[in-house]
Amino acid sequence: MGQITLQGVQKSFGPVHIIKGADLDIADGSFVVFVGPSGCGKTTLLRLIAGLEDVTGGSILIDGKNVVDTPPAKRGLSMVFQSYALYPHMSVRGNIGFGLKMAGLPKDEINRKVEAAAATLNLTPYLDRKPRELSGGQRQRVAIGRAIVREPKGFLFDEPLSNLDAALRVQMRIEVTRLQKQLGTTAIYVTHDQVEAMTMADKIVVLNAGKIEQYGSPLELYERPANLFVAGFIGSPKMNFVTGNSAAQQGAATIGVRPEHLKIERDGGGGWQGTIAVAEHLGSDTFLYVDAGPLGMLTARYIGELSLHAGDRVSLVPDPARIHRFDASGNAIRN
Amino acid sequence: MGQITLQGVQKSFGPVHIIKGADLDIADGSFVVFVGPSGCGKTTLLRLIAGLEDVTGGSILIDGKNVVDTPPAKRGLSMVFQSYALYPHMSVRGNIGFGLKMAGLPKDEINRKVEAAAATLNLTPYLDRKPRELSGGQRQRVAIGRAIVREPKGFLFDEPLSNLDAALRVQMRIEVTRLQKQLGTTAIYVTHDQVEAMTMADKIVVLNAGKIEQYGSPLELYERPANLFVAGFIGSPKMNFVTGNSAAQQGAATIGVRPEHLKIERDGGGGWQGTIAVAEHLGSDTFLYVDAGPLGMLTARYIGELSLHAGDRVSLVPDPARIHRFDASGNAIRN
Amino acid sequence: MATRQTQFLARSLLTPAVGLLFIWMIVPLALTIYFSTLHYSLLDPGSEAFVGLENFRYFLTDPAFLASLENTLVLVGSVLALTIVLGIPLALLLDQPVVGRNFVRLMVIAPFFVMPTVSALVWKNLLMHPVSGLFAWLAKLVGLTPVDWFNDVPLFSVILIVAWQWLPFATLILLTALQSLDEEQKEAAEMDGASAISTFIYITLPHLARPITVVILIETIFLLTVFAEIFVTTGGGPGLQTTNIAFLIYSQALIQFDVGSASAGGLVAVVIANIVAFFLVRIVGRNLEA
Amino acid sequence: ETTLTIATVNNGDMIRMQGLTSEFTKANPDISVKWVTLEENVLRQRVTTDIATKGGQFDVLTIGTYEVPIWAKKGWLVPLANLGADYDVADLLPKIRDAVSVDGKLYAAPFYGESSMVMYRTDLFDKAGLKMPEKPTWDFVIDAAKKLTDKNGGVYGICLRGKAGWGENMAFLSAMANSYGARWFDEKWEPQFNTPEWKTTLTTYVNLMKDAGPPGASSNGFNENLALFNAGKCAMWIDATVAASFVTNPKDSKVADKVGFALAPNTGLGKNANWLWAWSLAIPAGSKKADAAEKFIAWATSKDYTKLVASKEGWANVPPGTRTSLYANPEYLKAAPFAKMTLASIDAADPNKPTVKPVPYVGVQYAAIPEFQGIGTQVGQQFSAALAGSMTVDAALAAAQSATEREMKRAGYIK
Amino acid sequence: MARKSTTQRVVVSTIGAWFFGFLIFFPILWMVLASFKTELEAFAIPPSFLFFHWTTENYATVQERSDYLHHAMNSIIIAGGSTLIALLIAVPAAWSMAFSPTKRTKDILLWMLSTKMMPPVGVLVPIYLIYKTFGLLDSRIGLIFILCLGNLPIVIWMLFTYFKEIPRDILEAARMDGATIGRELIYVLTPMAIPGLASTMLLNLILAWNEAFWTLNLSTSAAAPLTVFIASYSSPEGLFWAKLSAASTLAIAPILVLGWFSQKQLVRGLTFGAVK
Ligand SMILES: Nc1ncnc2c1ncn2[C@@H]1O[C@H](COP(=O)(O)OP(=O)(O)OP(=O)(O)O)[C@@H](O)[C@H]1O
Ligand SMILES: Nc1ncnc2c1ncn2[C@@H]1O[C@H](COP(=O)(O)OP(=O)(O)OP(=O)(O)O)[C@@H](O)[C@H]1O
Ligand SMILES: [Mg+2]
Ligand SMILES: [Mg+2]
Repeated sequence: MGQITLQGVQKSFGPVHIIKGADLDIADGSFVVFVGPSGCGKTTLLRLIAGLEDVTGGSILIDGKNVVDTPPAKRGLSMVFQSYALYPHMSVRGNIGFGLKMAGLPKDEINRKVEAAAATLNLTPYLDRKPRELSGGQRQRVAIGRAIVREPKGFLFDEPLSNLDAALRVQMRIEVTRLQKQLGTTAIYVTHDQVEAMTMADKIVVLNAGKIEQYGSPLELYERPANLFVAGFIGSPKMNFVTGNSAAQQGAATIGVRPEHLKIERDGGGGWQGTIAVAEHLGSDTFLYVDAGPLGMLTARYIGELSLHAGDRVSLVPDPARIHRFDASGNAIRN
Repeated sequence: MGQITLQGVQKSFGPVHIIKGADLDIADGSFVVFVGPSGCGKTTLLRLIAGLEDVTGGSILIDGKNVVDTPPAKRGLSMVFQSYALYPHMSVRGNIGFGLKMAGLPKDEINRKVEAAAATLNLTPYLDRKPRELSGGQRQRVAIGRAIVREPKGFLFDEPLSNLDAALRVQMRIEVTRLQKQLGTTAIYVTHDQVEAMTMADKIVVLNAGKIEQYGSPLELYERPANLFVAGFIGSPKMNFVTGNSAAQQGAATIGVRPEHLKIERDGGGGWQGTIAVAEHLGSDTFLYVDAGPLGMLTARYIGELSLHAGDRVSLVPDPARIHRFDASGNAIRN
Repeated sequence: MATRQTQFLARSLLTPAVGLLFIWMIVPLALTIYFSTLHYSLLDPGSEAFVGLENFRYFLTDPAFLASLENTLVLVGSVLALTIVLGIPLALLLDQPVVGRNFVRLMVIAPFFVMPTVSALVWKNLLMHPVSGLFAWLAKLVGLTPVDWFNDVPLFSVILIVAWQWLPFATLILLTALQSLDEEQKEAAEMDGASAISTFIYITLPHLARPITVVILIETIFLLTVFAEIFVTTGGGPGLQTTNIAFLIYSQALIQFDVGSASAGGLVAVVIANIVAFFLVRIVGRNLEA
Repeated sequence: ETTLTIATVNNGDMIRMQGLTSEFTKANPDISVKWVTLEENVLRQRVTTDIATKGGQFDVLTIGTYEVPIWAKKGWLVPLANLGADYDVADLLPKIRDAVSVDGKLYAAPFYGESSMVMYRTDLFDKAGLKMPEKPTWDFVIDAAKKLTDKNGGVYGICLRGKAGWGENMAFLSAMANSYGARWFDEKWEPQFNTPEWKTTLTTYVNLMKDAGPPGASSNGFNENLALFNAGKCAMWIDATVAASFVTNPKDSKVADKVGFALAPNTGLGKNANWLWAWSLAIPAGSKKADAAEKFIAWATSKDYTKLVASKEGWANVPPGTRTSLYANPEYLKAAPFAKMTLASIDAADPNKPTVKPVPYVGVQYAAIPEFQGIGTQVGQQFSAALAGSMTVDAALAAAQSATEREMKRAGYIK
Repeated sequence: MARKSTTQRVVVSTIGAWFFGFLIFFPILWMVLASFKTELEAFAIPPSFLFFHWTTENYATVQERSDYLHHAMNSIIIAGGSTLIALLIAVPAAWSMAFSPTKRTKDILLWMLSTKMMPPVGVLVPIYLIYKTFGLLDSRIGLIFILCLGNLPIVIWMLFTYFKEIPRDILEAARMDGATIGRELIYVLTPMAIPGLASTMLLNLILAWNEAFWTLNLSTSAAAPLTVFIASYSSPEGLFWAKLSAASTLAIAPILVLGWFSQKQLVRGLTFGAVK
């Protein structure tokens, strides 16, 4: 149960093509994360899989069965909406338990399950409140609770942790993964958080403007991005791209080096010279935004505190083993 | 213009005390970030400052004038709502331009400003859409646009970037800061993102259950957390806390070491011994969750790829200069 | 956006309503069309004869027809304007925190509870009568000559009564619609520096656009057939000043029990109502979409 | 058991009858009675629809003198031949009996009858030193009305119907026109509003009301005038004779003991402005309960019923205007000061010869043809406009004439 | 979530609301007062407001003359029944048009309304004949049927507007939770649309309650509702204002009670906090 396949799925809103032919094979029980820029079609794709929208073309298979004509309620998926979409007239308890009630579970079992879910989500004190009396993060957790309390074939999560604080987010991240593994449920998860994407995913789908740019494991994407877009999108801060001479030397139209693979040396060394434009001190890390003249702005990341400041001159030395090469059309050049 | 002071501000919803006496002094033109766990009262505090809720007690001063009886429209602040609160019947253009229209600006000037803001926010193609035709992130950007297009005394941002992808988020972060500095506008900014908090803030307010735990610059909070709560809340992954013997040796009830200040050595060295329970490989970083027996779970962070896996035994050596000490009541012990 | 399944389901859920209304429309309509071509007096059954369009010619060439058409439009237009213009502020007022709100609301809705004939009688005799009405007494109390309502301003008087009856309808629909206005939108507008009036114009009013449309269309349908109020107060007079289409059909056809011309008149009224509705929809109809 | 459904108008006398039904059912235990009491216009519409479509909803109908001849000719009514030995048809007032008979057969039993007369305030007349003659002329009435008018004091010389409607202002105006020698139609059914008689009538009426009438007259009907008169606002009121019992009832009237009565005015041409009307009970053809229905009708319009009412409610409240014997009853004459004048008024109206000049129709204040209701309403509207001053008398008459011609042509009376 | 309103504001709006409420209500109050006066007093000038001889004589007369309870019961059954059936048909139809609109939705809506454009007088005879044929004259079912159909377009229209304001996401969430359409309507849509449903129900109940053409023409006595009751009190010969007032007061009493209760369903901000 829970194998999801997309075959040439397309979606347009009137004249606007939002999803331009998506092919994807999600193994039963795996955890797939969708990432991509805002507005690229992640939510739309999720809604297509859920059955809340009709595909304009292509087919969606769940466990080998084409479900494009199956209503959402019959697809056996549960979903966390990006907009929460809580039932305003029901208490937190009612919201979380609604799906179970619909499935016809006995009252006390519903209660038991709801309370267990609420405990996991730190929602126990709010069980009898209405959504309008909750904070943003609490609402979001109710939306999560509603999805996880059932035991569906698949979870669809649309940015479920975006309104939670770091500590809770880590905790929820672990809870969701644990639950997913334990139930063996297939999960599709949309997030903007790089850490979430990298840590939770078995596989990541990188979407861009309605097209799937790459589908692979997190490390694959980090280490072997298929093209400029993926290279730039995965990793934060963003990979530095350099064209021109330095790239040509490597036999590429563009080369990319991640900020963490730039060694920072006080001025005078080899590598790329530049002036620090901004230095961000996070405590654990220091980000330097270096104006490297003709090369443009370069970002470098240093682990720990580095007492360099705007205006200082530095030289950045790329780790030769970590240089990514791209051809003129933006595709990666593999040796 | 734009100096905001809170004096003993309190707020209850019926019998529930949400804000329990907040004192705060926000200098004109500074950028203050509110952080705290979900449901701690950040939004409520923002709404109190905005004038959308009445204080239960205390006073709020803007430029020295008590404004508790001033209606929101007269306080000269602009706000990004956590729930966006876009005008559903207006186009993106209308939404962003509404404040300017209210201020009586001429049409072409409004258009100019709106288009400039939309360009900044990558919203230009959507200017004539209605909110319901936008993706989550696009809606959020419209909400930001609405706030920044005016030139208010102060900005109030409630998790304005939570639905944006990393790249856009970095870009927006820079834009917002640039704008704020350029206009010299005071800004209060709620976020759950540690990077945002650390990089954008002049000062950070750490809220917990309606109380201000600490108010200081980002590095101050990172390096000299006032208590266990702040120590645990600031920094990701979370600081490791160790009690018992190791703490007593340092003359403290609890000691804390951040994951990035634990040196990872193959088994056999000094420090704390343990078995890796989970190893998260982000590419740029590796997080190790180490089961250190009586010390509990410890988190360590390694910069770059480290080929250690679950089950491997490691030893973690804390950087002695980076150990935080806390007394029994949780307050930091300063030497 | 809907999917095919929901669309299919939606169609099937719509079917009973559409089907019933279709039958409800088509059967009487067919009969009416049939009768409209007959000479058919209820007082002379058995004498039915096909007369073609004679009934229509007769109805349309009535000198009272144009006057009553005008009166109908004036009546509908004025009552619509009055109920909307007064209904909106009233709905807003009732939406405020008011001590004893339930009671006030009930008072405002109450006129709708009273049967049209009764309210017309009450207004005509207890309130507006120039000799023994309360208004006349009040006018004399402050030294004014009492208005001779049904003599000097007969149509206006009828409009006043009808508007009073329909004001609750508009108010209640608008009040209910106000309930679904998101508080945060108003807050956002306030943060944007909008005054109460601007908030009303730019946030509340657009939100009310659709309910206002509904009020206009539904009221129009009822107002086109206002009859009892006229019959009770003025009997369509003086002259033709308060004769509207509905009264004309009634007086020419039902008092006379001429089914043929009643049917023709009815069909003419349907055409007029459709024309009115067509223009209304041109004006306000886009609020119905999306 | 037979259940009779009786449709009736909601006038006081009918309601009283409804209250006394138990007496009837006591005497006829196999019959029960259901009442449908409706306001006049609704009743007419309701009953007509039912009888014309043979709906069969009613067993006894209350109809007026207007409907009886029309419906009887259509064969919609059962002739009342078995009212019983002691019913005494001959005792019915001849004018009334004529009005509910067709070709000598009784098609409805009159329940109460009325004409019109002048009711006036004796106190005001005395004060002004005027004396109302028994048979006043219009000249006297007009003159008196002007003299008695005191607009500041809230007293108006005369109150007359003005509200548009064939049973409202047209009832009065037709009767008044008759006394001025006018008629609705000539022998060839040509409408007569272009004649000088009508012009005089309407001019007189409008001028009189302008000088001596209350404000708002154009929307005053019977009830409004009754209220005004009872409140002491009118010095004279010309209207239905049944009003007499109301204006002399101290419970309803402030002026109960100051009312005098006179015949409706005339102009010396031989006709008074008296109309004639009777609410009567009839049985629709096809009723399966005709026998029981006739029994009921016989009971309700009998002399015994009159006695029954008298014994329960007093003589003043018995249904007036149907039986000669009532007007010979000294008890009644004592209790009802208006009795004599009522009888005289009824006698003065002749539905078969209502006008000075000959006419092709029967009916005093109406023409008993089906088209009259519609025509009457339209003409009534024109005349109320003349009264309201929104139209000249000439224009109103011209409009009335053309409207009537139009209708009569359509109905095939004239080419 | 809103700010607490200042006392001053409450006072101002309270005074305003009561003033206008009273103004609008006055004719009815005047009517109710008249029902406790004698016929003569009802017409007296100067009018008496409170200090007149209060009497319940009119009510006694009314009760004696007609079977109020019988008519009231018929009204409740007919108005209530037709409104409920109309709602049952209209809720799915309005749902369908609000949440699954097509290009023709607007046309269908207008067409529905156009079925109400036929003036009843024009179709009285055909309907009467049909009713006679099917034995529906003077039956409650017959009246329920005709009032239900008459009000159906209105009910659908009103519900349509209210449904339109409900965020579609929430219904979709119910669908994802495995709710069938029926349950989605019952558990999610209906509770959220309570204010709209309440006012729709109230308004249509009143329309049915006061509908005086069909009820008068198609009923005789067994099924006769309060409109028939009222029709026996307006404009007889003689003074009748006080009695008519009493009868009308009785006729609106049940619906007034209903109005009071449906009031409470008009609560604010039901969808607040549900979506962002
Ligand atoms: N109307 C209300 N009635 C009762 N409690 C409320 C109400 N509104 C908010 N609360 C409670 O107040 C607390 C603070 O809410 P607030 O929205 O300020 O939190 P927050 O810090 O913004 O959280 P988040 O990060 O999740 O948005 C929460 O626990 C919430 O449940
Ligand atoms: N009803 C609609 N009509 C037209 N365009 C739409 C509609 N709904 C969404 N879109 C457009 O489709 C695109 C994809 O939207 P979608 O919500 O799938 O984005 P997303 O990837 O989820 O973005 P985000 O991360 O911002 O939530 C967006 O550009 C959006 O503007
Ligand atoms: Mg999205
Ligand atoms: Mg919040």
